[in-house]
Amino acid sequence: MYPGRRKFVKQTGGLIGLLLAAGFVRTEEWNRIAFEGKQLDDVIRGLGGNGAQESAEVVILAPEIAENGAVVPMQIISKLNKTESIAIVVEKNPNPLAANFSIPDGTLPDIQTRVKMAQTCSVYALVRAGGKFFYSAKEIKITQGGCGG
Amino acid sequence: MRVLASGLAVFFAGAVLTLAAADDDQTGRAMEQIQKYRQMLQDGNPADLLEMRGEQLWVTPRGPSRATLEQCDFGLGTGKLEGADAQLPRYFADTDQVQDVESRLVTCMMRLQGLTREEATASWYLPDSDLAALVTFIAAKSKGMPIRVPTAHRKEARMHAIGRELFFRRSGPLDFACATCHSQDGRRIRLQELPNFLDRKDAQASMVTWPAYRVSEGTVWTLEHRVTDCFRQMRWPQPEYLSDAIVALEVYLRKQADGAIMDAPGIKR
Amino acid sequence: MRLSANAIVFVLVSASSVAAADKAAVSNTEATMRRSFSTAMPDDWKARLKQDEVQALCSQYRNNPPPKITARILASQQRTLRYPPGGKMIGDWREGEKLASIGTGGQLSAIRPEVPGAPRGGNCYACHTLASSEVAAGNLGPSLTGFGKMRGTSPDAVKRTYEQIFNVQAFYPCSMMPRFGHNGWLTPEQIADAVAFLLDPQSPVNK
Amino acid sequence: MTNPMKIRAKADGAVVEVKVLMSHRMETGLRKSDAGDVIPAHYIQLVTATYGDRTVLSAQWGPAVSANPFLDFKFKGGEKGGIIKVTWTDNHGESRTDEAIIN
Repeated sequence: MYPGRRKFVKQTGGLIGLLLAAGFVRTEEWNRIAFEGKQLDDVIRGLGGNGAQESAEVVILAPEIAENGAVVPMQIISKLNKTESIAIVVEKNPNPLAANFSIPDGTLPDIQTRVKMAQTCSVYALVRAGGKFFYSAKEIKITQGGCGG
Repeated sequence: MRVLASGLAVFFAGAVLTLAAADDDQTGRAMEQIQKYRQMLQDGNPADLLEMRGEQLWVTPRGPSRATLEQCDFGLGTGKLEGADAQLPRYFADTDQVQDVESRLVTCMMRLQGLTREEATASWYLPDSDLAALVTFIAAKSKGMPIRVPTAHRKEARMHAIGRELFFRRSGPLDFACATCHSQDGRRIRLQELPNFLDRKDAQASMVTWPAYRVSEGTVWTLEHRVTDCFRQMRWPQPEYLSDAIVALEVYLRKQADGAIMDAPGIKR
Repeated sequence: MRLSANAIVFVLVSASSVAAADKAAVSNTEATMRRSFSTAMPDDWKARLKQDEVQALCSQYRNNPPPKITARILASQQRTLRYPPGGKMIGDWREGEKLASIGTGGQLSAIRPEVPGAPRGGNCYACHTLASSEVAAGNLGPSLTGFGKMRGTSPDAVKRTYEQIFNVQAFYPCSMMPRFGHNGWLTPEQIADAVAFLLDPQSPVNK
Repeated sequence: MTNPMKIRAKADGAVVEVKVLMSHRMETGLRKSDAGDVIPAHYIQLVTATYGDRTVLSAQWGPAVSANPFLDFKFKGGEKGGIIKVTWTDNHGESRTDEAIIN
């Protein structure tokens, strides 16, 4: 599995310390529990919530069909007030949480990135706003392209 | 009896048409979504990262001679890269050979940097290899320039003729040739559109975007890599890197795309 | 009159010089092929580069052979047809459906060796629409959706379908489709399964 | 060894749009090499973007972010000529910072 946090700190303490001093890195720790969750609910709990409400104010812009599961582009926009974070959760990946973005004041709740999808399934955009969790879902088909081998 | 038979034929034909139309609808919608997918990838091509590394490698002294590649001649004069790739492959008098960009690069790595052929080519196919980085950098220097593959020299003309012959050459346990998949309009393997290299527009659209970042591979493939992998898919053995069979096919394919404006590196499935 | 006679002579001369040029190109191509692959390859790898008569003719005529050659290929390929032991030419459509989706098997590559144990399939979906539920179907070949609805499962329909998959060129010389049985890519039993996938009323191809 | 990022930052009125490409394999730890060995997980876990002393984005990533990650975000209050800095840190503890001028 992933190297533990302790090993992580030991290897790079000096570097991280320098970066911290320079103000480049926040003192946050990688959220192992959320990233190792196997279900959407595990992920929500890992991110500090209990349950989420479906909301049309969370928008997923993505193609319905991806030519390759290794790179699935998507844009997530939250129209909810006080959006604090945006997470991308891929239902049928071995570890569904792909990414979690913290949105500080002054940054738009509008993120584009690309994720891997192991197979056709739903993608959830999970937004924390005003301390509560909201989500919307979109099914994305992964096609088998090319010669098949 | 005859009337009945032809009536039946019409009935069957009608059934086929309906099915075909339903298939087209579904496929058309799928293709639309795939276009959207590709559109979203256009801005932010990771090949740009390899291009940056290629630029660095170009000016870094390497090999036993501790020399850079800046004196390499790609056919337009020593060190001149602008537009050079758009005119490759071509004949080089100093090697008495028709060479593509990769073959020429290896010549320079050997002559300028003192590397052996084995050292220069050992990792050509590995993700983000030095060769792929350099080829990406060199190709990007032809952005906006038209493809003009020369065929005036006897050896160039010969390679062109061989490339055309190879394009149609069927063999192996699946009876495949390049032409099997690439000689008709509007064809697909599954949902993957296939360029028809007998058609100028298709050949142009395909050729101007090699080398390309392949999202399925997570790295840039050169045109040699692409052709080599087509051989694998045809269930042929693997050709030697930089071999004449590959270069001849490149001459033919890029000649088919004559005049198209280079836009490499591209991004493809 | 005189003019047209000249024209005929001209056509004859140019046709023969084109043929000579073709011959030179072909022999150049074969020489190029020989020096473009490692001589250290195993013999069964080398064998895949050697053309049989049909492959050579179809290459030469760009898959559009003249009538005489067409007849020659038809005759030679008809003689290649072989049948499963026991003569059962229609098998299990479920197995056939699996074969239709498998695009792996039989790849030779030093830089990308095949995953050990990768199954060998017919990869029918690469080129044909079959079950209409599969969106990702290619179109190099015709749509085969509903193939069995029109043909039924009479012994003639089964035999004809089997033979065409076994060696398509026994019917359509220089077809783009692989000669799956003749080339030993699929076994007669596997071809029988593919026949079932196409013809069986229970197969999703006919639903 | 790490390779440079490609960062583009463009001011459009009050909003600065930042586009970042990072050079990273983003190995999941689930893939096998041709020889059949598991390729160890190697992926970016933390990403931070700063404008002056202000953090304009921070993110935590798992191995499901695509290889050679692309990121696009927008913030208010940035000015032409200002500098945007992006730092990533991966699960091996490797880290890299690059910067770009807003134009």
